[in-house]
Amino acid sequence: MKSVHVRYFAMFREKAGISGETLQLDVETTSDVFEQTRDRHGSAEPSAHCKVAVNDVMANWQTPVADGDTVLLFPPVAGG
Amino acid sequence: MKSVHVRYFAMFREKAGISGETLQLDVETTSDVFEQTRDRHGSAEPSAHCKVAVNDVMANWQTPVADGDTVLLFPPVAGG
Amino acid sequence: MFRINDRVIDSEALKTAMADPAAGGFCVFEGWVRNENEDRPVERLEYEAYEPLCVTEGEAVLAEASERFGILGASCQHRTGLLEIGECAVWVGVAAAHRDEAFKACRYIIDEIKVRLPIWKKEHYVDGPSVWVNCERCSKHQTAKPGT
Amino acid sequence: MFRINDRVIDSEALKTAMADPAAGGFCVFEGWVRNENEDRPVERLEYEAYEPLCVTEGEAVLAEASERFGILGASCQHRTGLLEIGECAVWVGVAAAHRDEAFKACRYIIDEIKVRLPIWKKEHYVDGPSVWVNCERCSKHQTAKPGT
Repeated sequence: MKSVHVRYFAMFREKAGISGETLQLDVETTSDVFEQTRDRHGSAEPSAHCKVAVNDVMANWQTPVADGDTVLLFPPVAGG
Repeated sequence: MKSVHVRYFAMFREKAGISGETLQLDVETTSDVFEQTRDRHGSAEPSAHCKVAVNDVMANWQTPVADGDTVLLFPPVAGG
Repeated sequence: MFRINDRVIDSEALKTAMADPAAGGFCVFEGWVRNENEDRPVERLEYEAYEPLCVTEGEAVLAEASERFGILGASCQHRTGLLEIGECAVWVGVAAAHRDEAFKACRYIIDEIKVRLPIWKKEHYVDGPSVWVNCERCSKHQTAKPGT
Repeated sequence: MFRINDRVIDSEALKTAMADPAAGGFCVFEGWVRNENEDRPVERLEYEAYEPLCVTEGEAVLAEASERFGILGASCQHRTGLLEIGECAVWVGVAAAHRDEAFKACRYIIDEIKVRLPIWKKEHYVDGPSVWVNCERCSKHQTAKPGT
């Protein structure tokens, strides 16, 4: 088990009702974090439509997650 | 012979030393006017690189010229 | 330089900062809040952003544009918070020796900004509850799922 | 609206006049006087125009852009007379529902303006007599890709 700080943004934050939390998760990658928090961020989005960052660096869904990492879960973006 | 008002612009005006003149010319088209005033506007430019208007309407080198028309001879343009 | 904040965009100041005697062409794109989206009347927009990564990605986009198109300068500012109809949400300016690079780089920057930066847009409608708008690329998938 | 005159271009006023609540994208091109051309240092530029036909052709170009690209509005102002390095010689603005039309129409307008309107540019050099720009190089300019 790893201690992972998860942060939710925009639609994810509203569905989770919180902007972030620290969870004990059995995860290898960001993809695992996304799936295991799906009931919290409440999204039916496939991860392919979303983005992720680890410790303030843009990442992808194969990026490994270490104990103590902060994983930022970004719903589909809409800048401009 | 037709009485044709010819106007010279930019480089043509500077080479002719006048901005326009009324000439008696034996011409059918704007192309004839261009060729017959070549010694006045002094240009080695082929007409294909230049533009022409008749009575303030953009024309081409096949446009007929009537007695009393005003023919505007435009050297290669460089807007913008 | 890339900036993201809740302040009104001062396009004249942004342009003045890009003055360059070697520049012959300057291209700007501004994204304005428009009054409808997919036939629904929009009252205002709300932008949320994760600013630290917007700046990192935004600067990366500007650097890529410089490298690809050989421009003299590029600048972008994006707003956050509530915006009214007609307000400028994003400004992109590119100065270059010639117009071709200026147009291409400006288009590249706005296209990349829209799909890469962690920015989200909530539309407040005249006739119903607010909705998070999804990116253009995903919009086909999204419109099939009302209420998400 | 197309205008050509010797007054300084007020880009903010031109933009404000194009405000449209249905517009989501606004693209601008500005042509600036740059300090060199083909490796020769330029001191200033002088534009001469035959204004009546510039207006006719300029309005025709704007109407073509509207028809081809389905934009909401287009506007252009071109200067005449002496311009210093860094000054804006031509301003083109296009408002559209979406950015793709705005970019394409703006590019179309400046490209056409440059080759169709009776406008001539004289370069005053730091190191020699003034030269009408395209007159000496038109063969190249006519057949090669558009310059700035």
